[in-house]
Amino acid sequence: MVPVDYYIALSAILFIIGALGVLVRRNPLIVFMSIELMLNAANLAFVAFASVYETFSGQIFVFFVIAVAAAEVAVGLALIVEIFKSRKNINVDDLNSLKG
Amino acid sequence: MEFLLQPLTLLTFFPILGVIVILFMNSEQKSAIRWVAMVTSLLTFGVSLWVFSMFNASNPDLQLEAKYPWIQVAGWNIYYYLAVDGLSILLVMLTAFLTPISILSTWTAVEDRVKDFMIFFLLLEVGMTGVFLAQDLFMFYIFWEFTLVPMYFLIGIWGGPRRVYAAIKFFLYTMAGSILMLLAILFLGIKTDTFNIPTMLVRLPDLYATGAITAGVQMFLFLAFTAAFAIKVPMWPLHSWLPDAHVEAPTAGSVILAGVLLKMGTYGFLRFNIPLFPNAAIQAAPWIALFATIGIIYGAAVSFAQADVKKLVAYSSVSHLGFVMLGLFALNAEGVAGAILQMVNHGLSTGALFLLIGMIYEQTHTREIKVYGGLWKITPIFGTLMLIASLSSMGLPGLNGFVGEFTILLGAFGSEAIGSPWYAGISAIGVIMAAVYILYMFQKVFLGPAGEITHHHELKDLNWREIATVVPLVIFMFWIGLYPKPFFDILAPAVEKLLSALPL
Amino acid sequence: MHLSETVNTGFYSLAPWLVFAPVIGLLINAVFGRQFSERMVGTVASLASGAAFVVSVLLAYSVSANHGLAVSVPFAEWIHIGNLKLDWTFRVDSLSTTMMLVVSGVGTLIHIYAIGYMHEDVRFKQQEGRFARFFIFLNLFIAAMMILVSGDSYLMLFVGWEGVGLCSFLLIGFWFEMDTLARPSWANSDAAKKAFITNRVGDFGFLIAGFLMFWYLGSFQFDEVFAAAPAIAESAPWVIVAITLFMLIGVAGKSAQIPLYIWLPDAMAGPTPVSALIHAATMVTAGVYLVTRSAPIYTLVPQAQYVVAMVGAGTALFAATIAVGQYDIKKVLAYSTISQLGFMVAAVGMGAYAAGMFHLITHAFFKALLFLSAGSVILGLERGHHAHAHHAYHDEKPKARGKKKEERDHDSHAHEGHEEVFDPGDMRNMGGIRKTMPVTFWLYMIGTLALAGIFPFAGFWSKDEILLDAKLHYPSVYWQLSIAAFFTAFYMGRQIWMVFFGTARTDAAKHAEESPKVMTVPLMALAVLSVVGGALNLPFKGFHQLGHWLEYTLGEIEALPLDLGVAGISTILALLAILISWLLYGRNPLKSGQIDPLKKPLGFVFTGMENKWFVDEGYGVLIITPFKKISQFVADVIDWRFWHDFVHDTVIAGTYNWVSSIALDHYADQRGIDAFANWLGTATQWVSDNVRKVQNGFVRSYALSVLLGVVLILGYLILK
Amino acid sequence: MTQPQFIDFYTLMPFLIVTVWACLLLLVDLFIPKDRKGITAVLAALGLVGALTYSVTQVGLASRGFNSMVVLDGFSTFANILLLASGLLGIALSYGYNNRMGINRSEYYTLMLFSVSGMMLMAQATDLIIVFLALELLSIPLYVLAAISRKRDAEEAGVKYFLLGAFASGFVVYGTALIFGATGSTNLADIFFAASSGTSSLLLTIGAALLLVGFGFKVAAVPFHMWTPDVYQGAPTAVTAFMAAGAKIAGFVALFRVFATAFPALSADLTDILWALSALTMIVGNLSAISQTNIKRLFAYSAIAHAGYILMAFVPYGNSEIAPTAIAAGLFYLAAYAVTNFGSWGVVIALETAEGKGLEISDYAGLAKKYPALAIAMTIFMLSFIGFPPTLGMVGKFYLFRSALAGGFPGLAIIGVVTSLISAYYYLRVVVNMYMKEGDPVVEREAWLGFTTTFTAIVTVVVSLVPQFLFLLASTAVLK
Repeated sequence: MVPVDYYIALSAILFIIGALGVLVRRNPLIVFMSIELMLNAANLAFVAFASVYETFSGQIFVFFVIAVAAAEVAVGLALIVEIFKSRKNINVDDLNSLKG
Repeated sequence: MEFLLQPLTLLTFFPILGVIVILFMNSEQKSAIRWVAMVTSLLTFGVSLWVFSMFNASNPDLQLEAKYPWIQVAGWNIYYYLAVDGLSILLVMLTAFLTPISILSTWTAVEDRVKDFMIFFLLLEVGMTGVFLAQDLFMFYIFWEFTLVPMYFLIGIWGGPRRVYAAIKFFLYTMAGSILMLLAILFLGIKTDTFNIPTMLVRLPDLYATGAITAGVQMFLFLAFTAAFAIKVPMWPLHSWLPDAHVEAPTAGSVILAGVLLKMGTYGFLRFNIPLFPNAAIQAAPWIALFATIGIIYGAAVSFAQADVKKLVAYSSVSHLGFVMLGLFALNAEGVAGAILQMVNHGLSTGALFLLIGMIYEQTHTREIKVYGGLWKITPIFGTLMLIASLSSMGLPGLNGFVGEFTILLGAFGSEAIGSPWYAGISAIGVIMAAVYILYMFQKVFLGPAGEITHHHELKDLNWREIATVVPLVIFMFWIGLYPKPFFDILAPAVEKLLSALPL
Repeated sequence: MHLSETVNTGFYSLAPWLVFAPVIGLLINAVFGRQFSERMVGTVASLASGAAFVVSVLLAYSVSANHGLAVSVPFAEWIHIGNLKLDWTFRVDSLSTTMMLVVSGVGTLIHIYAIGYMHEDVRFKQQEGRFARFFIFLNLFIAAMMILVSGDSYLMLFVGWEGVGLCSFLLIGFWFEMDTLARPSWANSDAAKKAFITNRVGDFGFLIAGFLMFWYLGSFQFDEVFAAAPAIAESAPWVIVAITLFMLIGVAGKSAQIPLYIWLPDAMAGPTPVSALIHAATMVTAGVYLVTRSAPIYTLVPQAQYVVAMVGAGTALFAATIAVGQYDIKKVLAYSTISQLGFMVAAVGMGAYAAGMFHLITHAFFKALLFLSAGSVILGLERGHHAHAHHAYHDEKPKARGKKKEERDHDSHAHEGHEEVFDPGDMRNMGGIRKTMPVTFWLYMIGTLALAGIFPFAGFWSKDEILLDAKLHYPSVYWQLSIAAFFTAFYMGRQIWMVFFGTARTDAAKHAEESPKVMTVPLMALAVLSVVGGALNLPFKGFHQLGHWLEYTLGEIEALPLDLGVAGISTILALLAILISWLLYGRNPLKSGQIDPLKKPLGFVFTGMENKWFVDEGYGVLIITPFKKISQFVADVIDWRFWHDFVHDTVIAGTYNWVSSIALDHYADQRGIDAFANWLGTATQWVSDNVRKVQNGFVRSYALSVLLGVVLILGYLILK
Repeated sequence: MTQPQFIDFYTLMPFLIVTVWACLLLLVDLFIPKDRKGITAVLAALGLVGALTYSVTQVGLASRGFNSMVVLDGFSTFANILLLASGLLGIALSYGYNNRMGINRSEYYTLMLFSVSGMMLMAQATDLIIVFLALELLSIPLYVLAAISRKRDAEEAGVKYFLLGAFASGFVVYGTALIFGATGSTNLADIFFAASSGTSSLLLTIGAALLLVGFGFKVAAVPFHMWTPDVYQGAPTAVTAFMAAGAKIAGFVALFRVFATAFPALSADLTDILWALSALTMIVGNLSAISQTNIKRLFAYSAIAHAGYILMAFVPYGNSEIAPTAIAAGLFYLAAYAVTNFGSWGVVIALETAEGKGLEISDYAGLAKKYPALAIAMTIFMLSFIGFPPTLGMVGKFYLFRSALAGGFPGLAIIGVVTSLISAYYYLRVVVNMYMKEGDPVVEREAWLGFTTTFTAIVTVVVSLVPQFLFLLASTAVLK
């Protein structure tokens, strides 16, 4: 049995990778995927902890997160498509007409 | 709703009725609006006379109390609490008295946005009266801050060329002081579990005695209140907003600013700093006296060097209010009563000076001293009234200024709290200097050969309305100067009571 | 010394009318002055003043009838607060009634005289409307002076004290738009202002004395102060010394002593009746009255008395030297007044109160006479000048005084032949007037002889009494006063020769006309008083009436017999001085345009005398200019540029803007708001650009900010 | 697993009404002709009114539902009423505005209802799962709403909001996971027991901190605030008004519920962080606002600054003596802020033109002369923001600073008053422009807009004079 600490460490690493991905990537799709990575890191932690406490609630949470992430994807992609339609470009760094 | 029928409620909020009427008037009906405002302020003055008739001067306590629970939740014993005593009645009367006079002075001076002007003016009266009547710190703070708003507009909309700058400076400067006071008020409220001033006065001595509020904290609280009031007064060196505000404000604004708003600061010292923090007040007295003395001399010196007659009078306020502060912190009956009377005096004499300056400004649109000269010959009534106001301002016996300044200096000279006659002695030099700048102003404007301005303007002497504006002030100048006994009779019991509570 | 009793019956109850009679007079004239004829205005004013005189007489009678009992007549409570109990109470005793009689008596005569004088004066200056104003001020003065002399406490005295200062200001500046020669100028108003401010300096001393009195002696009321003083003089003598010396500052201000005398010569800018009434007979003697009134406390501190005496003596001598070098007829009299006031102050300083008061009274008579006569001369010259001008240019109206300077200069050029405006007060423009104005001449002679101290005129008796006292107690004062007396006789002689003898040096003098009866009759009354005034206090056994009278109030007064030595020396000195003046000015009368014959022998000394020893210039350099400079500096540099502009607008508001990185470019048009910001210019711009770069619109930087926040929080939690 | 009881539904009734109504509205909308989409707004408002009425009947009642995953108490009722009112005001502002701007999309109001329901759920949640769900339920419609006008700026705002919102959600989820890991439960009460029974650990603390980040993002606390100005500026103004009030209320309510219920034991650590957040937010918000020239950005920074003031009330959340009044102060201020907020955005909407003009502060020049009533209303809002009498803002700040002092945070109170002073400067600039400059502004007169500004102005003044009932409501709302 792999100790739970390992799972947690992995999830933390994933989470940090996700967060850094948000910071460094310019394609909104990839940024979005990085966010998904962060969520999934959390999911991993949930599942790991759920197994430690031998309870379902952690796993249920995971389902919720997945579902919500799906909803987010729907909205997010729609927005990104809109932007792409109007600007022919999907670089987040070009989204800077609002500033100051 | 019983509280609405209380005399002091009526006095405070009566102008609101006028505001409501004016709100529903067409802004083109300027004359009608003026009349409504005038009548409202006169009726308010009538109410103040009614209040005065019910006031018992021999009673040193708060009277005509209107006290109703207002916000009663845990830790918030806030009352709707208006009351008057000997310390405040004169200032209340002064407010009610100066407002119609100021409104009358705007009759032809304000042509632009008359409706707004009158609304703000009447609101200002509400705020000022409330400041002098509120006996609950929360209420006091509301009125205190509220007065800033209409005055801000009065300066900012109807003021001179740099009015916006002056208005913002006035607002921020004054607010800077009051936010510190706000914290002190809250702290007091937490410690005493009330915002009610009389109750607080009962509870505070125990807190001081038991060390629940240490001497150091008391001093901090004192200083926090001082910050608000000293800026308002304004005490040297916090006076920098004053020349801007005065010079830019329209005449009526200057009159009220000098006549009443500055008094709110000195009144604050009297009503709050001294009784609430007695030990700190005694400890601070020499320092306040020092700043007051510097202010007296400094204000007088700076006044003398002004080229703008309104600025000259504005700086003279720094000097005059220095006297008031000196008297207050003499912490003896002569000084304190003199100081309160001097608040009224300054309102009358400086008010009259601003009114008169405004009247000539209306004709010539300049306030530069050097373009004038010889006006007494051209406009004798104007000159005579100005002379009386000037003499009152420089403290000539027989006029009001002397009575106040004399008692103040006398009190300060032998004050135990101040502890040294030097402050009063040096301040007395301020009396000489007052003669220097006032006479300088009077000479350069009214005496001597006809000035350059007379080549460009056909100067007219005052008309009946303008005379009627100033004469009531002049009457009071003589009254207080010749027979101040009734005024001292009003002040004495309350002042004695105030001082008897001090651990001197 | 008697403690006063409170009485309010009989004639005593009239006491308030001392003040109210003139006040009513002035109110009537103030309200109806425009409708009244000049005669009516003058009559009302004179009656008002006369009423005060009548009351004074009645009060004096009452005092006399009650064997000098000092009486307080309470009138009203004034200021009652704390320990301060100030009442407006009239004090009727021999000293105050003496002053009342002098003030209202001389005052009434001068009122009458002024009806005639001002009638012409306002016409010469083409300001006929100002006639009533003059009498209003004059009545106001009488009222204030009455408050001064009748007050029962130092504070009431002070009220009158400042009140007369105001009247002095108003009357000196009566022709405020011109100078003494009626040219548009600031001169008269400057003189008025100077008088008021100088007096205020004195009042400052008085105030401080009052404060000390209140806190150490516990009262302002005369009797209470005097009763408390001896004990304090024992325990804390410095207090009494301080009180008396601070009071001396007040005295120096009001009675024109060194170093505050400088305003009095300038005060001659006022119409001549004013010079006579206020600046010779009454107001300026208030200081003498004050010291006399305070006799019980001055007597306690000989050091202070000595200082007072020295100040008086020094002033007497110093002013007399200046009088020698003056050309203006009124200026000579002004310096003479200062000098004579010096005599009085020296006298009261030495404790010779009766002598001081005696001289005060006789001086009031003869100096008023001299001033009014001088006024008569000046008007005579004016008349002569105008008659002549009218004669020469009969198609022209009398010269317009109000015209613009160039025109008027042109006028005078046309018929005077030189650029100078004709100065009717300049003695060099006179000469030989005794023929054209004989009445005035004789009146003037009487005044001169009285002033010079020639037997048996009033001045002889009063001055000798002072000299005698001085000789007995303060030899140095005696010598100073004797020399001053010599100078007095000399400059008066000089004046007489220059004005009345010789030949007319100008057309105006040649055509001078005598003054009307309304002016000369009061003068005659004064002349009579100047002759017989000495009878008030003859230095013979059984006489000393004034001394005895004042003893009621002041206690035992030394009654000195006539000392023939002193009298002889002073008479010889006076005669000698007149002789010298004749040798210089009488034997060879001055020619038109000739320089003063003293100029050559005395050289720079005379220059000094001519220029008042440059005292005014000294004050200018030492006090006035520095004050102006300092106040300008404080106002401009410290208050405005440093405190207002730099600290407030630059430092406080600037820091505020700097921190908040205001965007200047967007606000270039909104100067009002950004007056706060404008000064910082490009620096702010730079900072603002940089700070705003943080909010750069990039999602990734925003996320970075969030992440930084997370890292900081977690870091804090982990490391804590 | 038990069957749902009536009490479960009763607990959530206002939320359910709004949710169900929103779903129905989606259907009904299909039958509404394109040119009469205004009816949708009216219907949506009706739904909110119904929920509001129901909510009012719940005042003073308490219950739990769904295995203690949601709760009904004074606190949630207070929040519900506030949120429903906000929704109504949001619709009132949107009604004319959308027509003018050409945002004729019927799903607009449905999205608003969903968002309101998410906010309400947030106020009632006592389980982190529900908190998360509610958070997303309120956020996702807002992402869409921000971009709904399909203008360039709006799209940018939508994407930014979305990306950053999702990013913040990531922290919330991860934080929840850690908390779950530390305590074995996501239920707040269980977490509290676990935490106070000595198993407190760094894991729990970090988890709580990550939750704080998520909530901080929603309420726009510094340094999680940077999306705010851009989104507020880019989004349609009516949406901005709605989200400025609603999201803030929901965020704060959840923040408090979660922290006060679950983490009192951590207050020693978290108080410092909250203190710093509050101080930073006040300072940065106010200072940044000064340099703004666009009124929407100005109010965005002002919204950030006010988040700082409200946060002040949450600093002593762990002190059971002080917390009730402090939180009451926070709730009171939230209410005051919401009212003023809608009023001020209402004025902004009135001046905004279809071309997107009228949004600079200088466009307000001369407003007082031409439209005095509007200028007076705006002045009242500005004074309320500054904290000047006689406005709600003043009473609210009085209350807030008092609780900060009573809680032993004089430094925070001082920062509060000093930044209030700074804020006076930029708020006054608006007033200066309206009253003291010459200009010729053009204002759209719309009935509901006029109603909103008038109503909020009157409430701002009148309630400040008789604030007791609001006080009582706020103080009884506090969790026991």
